[in-house]
Amino acid sequence: MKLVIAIIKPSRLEEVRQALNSLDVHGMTVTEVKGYGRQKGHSEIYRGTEYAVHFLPKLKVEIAVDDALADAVSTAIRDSAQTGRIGDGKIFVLDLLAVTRIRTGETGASAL
Amino acid sequence: MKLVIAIIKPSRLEEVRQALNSLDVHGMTVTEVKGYGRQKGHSEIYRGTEYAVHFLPKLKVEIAVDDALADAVSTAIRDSAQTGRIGDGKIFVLDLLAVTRIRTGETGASAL
Amino acid sequence: MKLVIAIIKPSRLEEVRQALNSLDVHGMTVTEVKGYGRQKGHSEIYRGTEYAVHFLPKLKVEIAVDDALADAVSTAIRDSAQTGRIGDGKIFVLDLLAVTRIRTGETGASAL
Amino acid sequence: MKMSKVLGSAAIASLLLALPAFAQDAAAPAAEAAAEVATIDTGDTAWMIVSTLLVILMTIPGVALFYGGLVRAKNILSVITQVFGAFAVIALLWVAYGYSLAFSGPTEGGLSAFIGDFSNFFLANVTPDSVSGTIPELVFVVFQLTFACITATLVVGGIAERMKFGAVIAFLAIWFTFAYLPIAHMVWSGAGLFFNMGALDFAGGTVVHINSGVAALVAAIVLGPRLGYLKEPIAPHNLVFTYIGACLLWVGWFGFNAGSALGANGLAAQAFLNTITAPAAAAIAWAVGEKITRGHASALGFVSGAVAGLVAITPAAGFAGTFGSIVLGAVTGFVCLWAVVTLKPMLKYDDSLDVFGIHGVGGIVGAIGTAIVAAPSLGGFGAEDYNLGGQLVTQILAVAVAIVWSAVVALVAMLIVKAIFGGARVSESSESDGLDLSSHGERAYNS
Amino acid sequence: MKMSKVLGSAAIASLLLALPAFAQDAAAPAAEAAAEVATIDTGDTAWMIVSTLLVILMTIPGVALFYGGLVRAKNILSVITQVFGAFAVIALLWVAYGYSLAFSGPTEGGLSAFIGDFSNFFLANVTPDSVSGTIPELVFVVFQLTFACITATLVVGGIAERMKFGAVIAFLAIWFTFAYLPIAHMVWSGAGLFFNMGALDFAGGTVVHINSGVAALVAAIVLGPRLGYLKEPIAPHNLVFTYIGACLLWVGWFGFNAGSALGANGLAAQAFLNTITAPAAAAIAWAVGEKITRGHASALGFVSGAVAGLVAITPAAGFAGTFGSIVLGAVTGFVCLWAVVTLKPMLKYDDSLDVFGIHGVGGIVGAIGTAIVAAPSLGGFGAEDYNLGGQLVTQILAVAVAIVWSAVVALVAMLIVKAIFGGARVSESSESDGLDLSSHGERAYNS
Amino acid sequence: MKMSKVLGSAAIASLLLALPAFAQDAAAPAAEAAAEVATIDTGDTAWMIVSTLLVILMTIPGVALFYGGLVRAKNILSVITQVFGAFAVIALLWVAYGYSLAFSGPTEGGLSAFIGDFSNFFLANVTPDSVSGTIPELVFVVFQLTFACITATLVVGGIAERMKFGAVIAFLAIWFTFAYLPIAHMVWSGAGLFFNMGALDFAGGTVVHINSGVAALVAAIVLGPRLGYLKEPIAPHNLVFTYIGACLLWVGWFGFNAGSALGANGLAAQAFLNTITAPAAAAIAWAVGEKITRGHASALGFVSGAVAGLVAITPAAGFAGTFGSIVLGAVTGFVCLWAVVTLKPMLKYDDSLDVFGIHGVGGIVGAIGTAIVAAPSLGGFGAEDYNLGGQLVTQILAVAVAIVWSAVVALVAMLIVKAIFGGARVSESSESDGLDLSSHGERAYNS
Ligand SMILES: Nc1ncnc2c1ncn2[C@@H]1O[C@H](COP(=O)(O)OP(=O)(O)O)[C@@H](O)[C@H]1O
Ligand SMILES: Nc1ncnc2c1ncn2[C@@H]1O[C@H](COP(=O)(O)OP(=O)(O)O)[C@@H](O)[C@H]1O
Ligand SMILES: Nc1ncnc2c1ncn2[C@@H]1O[C@H](COP(=O)(O)OP(=O)(O)O)[C@@H](O)[C@H]1O
Repeated sequence: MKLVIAIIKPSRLEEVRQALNSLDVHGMTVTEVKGYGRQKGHSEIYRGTEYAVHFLPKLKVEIAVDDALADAVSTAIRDSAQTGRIGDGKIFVLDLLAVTRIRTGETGASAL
Repeated sequence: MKLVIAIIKPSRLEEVRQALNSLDVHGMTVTEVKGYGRQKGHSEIYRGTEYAVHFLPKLKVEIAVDDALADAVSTAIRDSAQTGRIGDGKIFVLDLLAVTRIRTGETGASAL
Repeated sequence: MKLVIAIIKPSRLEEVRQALNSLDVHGMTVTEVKGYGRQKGHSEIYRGTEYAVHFLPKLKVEIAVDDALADAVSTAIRDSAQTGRIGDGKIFVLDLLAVTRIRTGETGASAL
Repeated sequence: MKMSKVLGSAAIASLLLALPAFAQDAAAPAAEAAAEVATIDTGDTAWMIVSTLLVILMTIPGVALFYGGLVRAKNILSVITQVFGAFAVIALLWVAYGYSLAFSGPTEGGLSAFIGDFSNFFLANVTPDSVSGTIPELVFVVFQLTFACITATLVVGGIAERMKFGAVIAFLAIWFTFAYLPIAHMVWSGAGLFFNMGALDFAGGTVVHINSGVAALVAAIVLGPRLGYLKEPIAPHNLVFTYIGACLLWVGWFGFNAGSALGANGLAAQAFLNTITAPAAAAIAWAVGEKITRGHASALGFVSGAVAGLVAITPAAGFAGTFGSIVLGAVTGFVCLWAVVTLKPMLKYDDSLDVFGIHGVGGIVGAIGTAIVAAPSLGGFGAEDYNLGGQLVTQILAVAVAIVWSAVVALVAMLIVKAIFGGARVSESSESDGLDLSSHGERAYNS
Repeated sequence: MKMSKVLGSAAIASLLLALPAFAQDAAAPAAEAAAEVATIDTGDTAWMIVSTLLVILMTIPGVALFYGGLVRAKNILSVITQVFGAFAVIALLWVAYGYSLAFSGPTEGGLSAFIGDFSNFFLANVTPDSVSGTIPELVFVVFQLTFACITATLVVGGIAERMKFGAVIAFLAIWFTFAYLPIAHMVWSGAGLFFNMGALDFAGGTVVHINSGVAALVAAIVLGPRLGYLKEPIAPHNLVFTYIGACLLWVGWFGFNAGSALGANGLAAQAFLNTITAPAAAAIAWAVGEKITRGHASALGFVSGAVAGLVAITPAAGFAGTFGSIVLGAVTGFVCLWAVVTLKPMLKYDDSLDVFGIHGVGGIVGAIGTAIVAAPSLGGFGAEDYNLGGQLVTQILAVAVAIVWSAVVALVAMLIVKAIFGGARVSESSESDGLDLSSHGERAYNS
Repeated sequence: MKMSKVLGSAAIASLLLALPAFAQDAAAPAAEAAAEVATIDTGDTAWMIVSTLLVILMTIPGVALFYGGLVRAKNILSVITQVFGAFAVIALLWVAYGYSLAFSGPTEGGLSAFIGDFSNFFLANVTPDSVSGTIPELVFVVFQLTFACITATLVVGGIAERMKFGAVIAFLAIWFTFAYLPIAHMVWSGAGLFFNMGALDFAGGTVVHINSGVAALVAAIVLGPRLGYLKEPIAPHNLVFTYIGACLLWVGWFGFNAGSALGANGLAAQAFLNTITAPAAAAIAWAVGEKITRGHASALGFVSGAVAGLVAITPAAGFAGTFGSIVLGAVTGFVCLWAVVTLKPMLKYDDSLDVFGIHGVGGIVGAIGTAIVAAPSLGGFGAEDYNLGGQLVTQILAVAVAIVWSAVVALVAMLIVKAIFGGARVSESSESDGLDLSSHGERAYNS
């Protein structure tokens, strides 16, 4: 199995969720993160002191999938998360050795 | 070594922590996440506008362990995090190539 | 490619960011996490009820890098994040199968 | 002029010639003030000074928090800054020419039925020893100042989360000058049109609430809806702030309503009581309505209902009996719930924070309801020869004029502002980044 | 009846026949009011109107924030909505029959020592020109209304985070009718039992604090502890809100205590001063106690101590000298710290927000302490022929009766509510999801 | 003594012999009070009681929130607890010896120009029927108490986020005794140095703002900058709290300024009006300045400007005409913006929350500006024979003395505290963990 990790713009979550649903992927875990990259940050001023803010709000979406689905999922995310503007994010794919569903103890693909 | 990643219900953290302690696993990293899966969300209404909330609060627990311990850890988490109700979460196991303890520079299992 | 995951003290982020910049690594994703380990927590008291707080605020920094850079990155993080005091954190290295830049669809090292 | 000012200041007092019991005491001041040597009553003065600062408390931080909690975290500073900025600007405009245009000028002839003159430009001829009724005229000046300020800030709720900061201030300044001042004059000046029609508006239901509610609606429509409106969730980011704001509105409203008795007396006491009972009934009505239609009585529902009830009782505060105020409140609670939950989605306009649904609709219900609850036959304090039918017509007429006047001015003002600022809205990216960052260079919350 | 009402309203004033110096001025109103042509004093009226709204400020948002900050983020809306809902409901009940049952009725015979009658049902016979002492009777009506409301909302702290919303409101309505009204009548009505026993309760230590503290304790016990109580941490989610609430309580308390002088005079001034010194001393005492026993003086400790001191000085506000108020405050600070930190865990009940520990215990210390600090020999303002021993007995007697009365009514009310609502608690899953979502369909905080 | 007290209490009133129009009414009380049978005016008393609680509202929660929102989340409890603790301690010290040393003592000879005596130790000889002007002396006592308290709490902003809790309280107690009390005596007591020099300070610009601003600066320098100051970002953690605090400061300031008229009259009304116009103008000026220099008008800018304007108008509140107050406010807005944005970085001191930049600098501009705006030729209410040049010299002299006095005392107090507490700062690790946890064992926010 694979663990697909996508860093996306917060405003794209809904699109991504729907794209995955249409692939029959009905599970994911989302984390609020701060991203640093090509996309420039901004600066804030309080009482004259200026702060350069390098990190921008992003969402990290993690989806465990069967090997067979991995590519389809990546593609679906890329299409649904893309705005074409800098800062759209990345998709990382890791190898996933084992999965367990806590409720039932099921393991492997059937646990997804 | 392995990186065990568990998505659990927030209310089970204390149990999981104790279960791991009894395995002599004394380190972990916890992240507040939002989960989407079989478990149904809820809806909120503000001034008549209704919002369907699909994502539910979960905790992500990451534990780096020696290969030998990996299974024991998974089992311990499953037992301690289980409520039997839908939404209990998942356990993912990844392969961990290297570990360093920043303070000392130690690497490998001894860094855990 | 590799995915380098570092758990560091919040106060060291700026140093780590600069150290990585000097390695020409210009991308990373940061998450606020809570850590449990050797470092002792503290206790809080409200109206006489005492709460032992086991988890301490840490930052998780994730950097996807080309294999060639992995060691350099680990070293840079270790040096920049180190305070020598307990609780400095860990560096984990995972194998990264694939990377895609959402904006362009580029894959592999060029997507970093 | 002095004469008309006195009438102006005593406008409400005079209305009370209606009230049998304490008419004398209430009307006395006017006469007295008109006399050569006018003296102040320290008790009345103390209460009116307090009433004035209560209305300020309603505005900053009251209105600011009530609205600020309802927007998303990325826009809260923009909302509370618009409220604060508007307060400061309108306060200075009031001192400069607002008071004069609203309350000065000849008692008849010319435009006197619609607007005053510049005889008190920058408070010329108003000294610390000028007296109005039983209080220093300067107290009347600041009391009325706070009404002008809060009215303008209420409008902010309609255009929240998408308008340029400068454009908001400019729009409010124009609207204040051409809509608020004339309507205030018509209602409260001895020479005013509605005043002489005998329209009843104890504390400003028409001047403040209908007026601001309509302006907010028009501005919201001209501006267009927020990005993602009705597509993605736009949930309130902090209902505790909204709750605090609502409570401060309620507390401050005692200055607003009971203060409109212009003294510390039995009339103020009745207005005070009504300002408890009406919102209490409205809050319960709204909550019950929600419980029935949605299954939950919500925190936001309770406070929204209370505010609606406060709006409705405003014009009736000194005229309604205890029972009448409860009924008026309850009815308003249901009507405003309907306006917000059913009417708005139906018409698809994006009045961000329901200024029209609560202040506009609530104000209309209150203004018309006043004719009913003021009827002595229904326990009200209307005049002995009270004619319910006739009063109803008068009230509806006044309401209609106010609606049209405010709407037209708001429309024109928005067009002017759009021209000046090259569009009244911020850019799409600014809107999605949030106005706090894009318009003010700050974020409200950091670690 | 009128007579008794006047006495009732002048109850406190009368008590002051004790105070040598300003007895005359203070008692005068009563006499005057009894006379045919009663007139109001605008200064006294202004202060009493302000006092009234200050007590409302104490309640919404004061009590709401003080409590709301202490619960978990998932329950804050439920707490502040319970406070808001209770305020609205009790306010209407007060107008409907509360005032009448508390302050009307014959001066003697029948149940007159325990409860009034319905002669002022829905404020019948109370007009804007009715006078009570030196103020409009309607001002007295609303002033007393706020006391009834805040007392009910205080109880919310004991049952927080686990009770059905409807059940909370029903419970409070029943308890208000059968516990608050009789006790208020007994203490403040000219015909009341305690009043005639000569029990001293300047601003309602027994009526408000002992009463609510005991009810909260009983309700909490009947309800049982929150899920995970003493197992998992249940930390306050926002101590800044609690701090704001505490500050508003302190500020509002000036209306509560100094307002109970029923006029703007030297007595009010003494009560005002005591309302600064006692809580200041109590806050320091609590903090010092924490520092000694735990090593840290906490923010929550300071504000909890201040509230305890405010509770304790309430019955003594007009009777204690400056020094006495400081001592009384300091003692209460230590005693309440002990009640919260030691007594509660010992008895294992889950009075969520320590209503009993602070209002109940603080109220008892204050009620009994009043007998001591009022002694002229100790710088107090008790009567010339003041008999400390006798007064102590009277105070303890009154306290005991109030405790039993409130406890019994609370117990019965809870049982009734349980029967009606099929259990007073929400389901376990609703409780762990949080009441905001399960009872009100909202969350307080969104992004 | 009584005589001097009356003069003391009537100090401000007396100053008004300057004001033609209402001199009589204003000064009358003094005379009257001096007479055998002094009586109080209930209207004046009502307003002064309210003014007193308004100044308390400014402090808790006003100052606490204004400051608390500006620090990092890990230090907010420490800041608001320092404010709360200081309030409680100074309140008790005021009652113990503060009032006596500031307002009692012989009218001349000895140290009478600099400090009073102990004749009112623990308010000896001050009874509920003592009268001061037209109000109970106890009201004057508590009104002045609140000035002492807020002045001390303002200093907290300069040393925020790094000082030991006990050290903060000890420092403020010492500074209050040796700097606040003498300067208050010099300015307001009939025997005071500045008072007899004819220095104009209507509501305490010198006593409160210059005094606290200078003390904060000195303390901040002695303490040294916060860890990471100018290296890492130290952003305000909750600007909404800061906004609420600023609004409560503004609202409370009406008690501060208009209350300093010591009665409900035309003078109070003028002071009230000026307390609206000056901060409004200053807020706009600061925002415009930001817009020009940085491209954004910020929320923090608006409220900082308003506070600066409030500071500046404080000494001039009863002397400036409407127009003068607007100009004074606008000028102050620009000057304080410069002080905070340019001066501070230049000098590199870490006055955490700009107490000096806003209260110190604003206070100086106001004190000197008072000489100008009070000129009748410029619409001010100075005496007929007003001599602008002479007054300017007097004001500057008074300011200079105050600055030096406050600075010296603050310096010595810090050194004493350092000695006693083994350093005034917390440990580095405590500072980076945050003072909430390390000094108070709590965190403000939990889930
Ligand atoms: N090397 C990296 N490792 C981990 N996360 C990265 C890396 N590079 C970029 N990211 C994440 O992707 C986000 C977008 O990347 P950025 O370079 O800003 O734009 P783009 O993806 O369009 O090139 C960043 O905010 C960061 O969260
Ligand atoms: N395919 C997946 N990838 C990543 N996380 C998942 C996946 N499926 C479920 N999860 C996580 O596990 C949580 C519980 O899953 P859910 O299907 O709701 O219940 P259960 O685990 O009992 O089947 C989800 O809220 C989500 O956080
Ligand atoms: N086995 C582990 N798995 C995952 N995270 C760990 C593990 N051990 C430690 N950590 C993380 O590293 C942080 C620091 O570890 P700790 O043992 O406290 O100090 P040190 O790294 O100096 O030994 C912890 O707070 C936790 O976030």
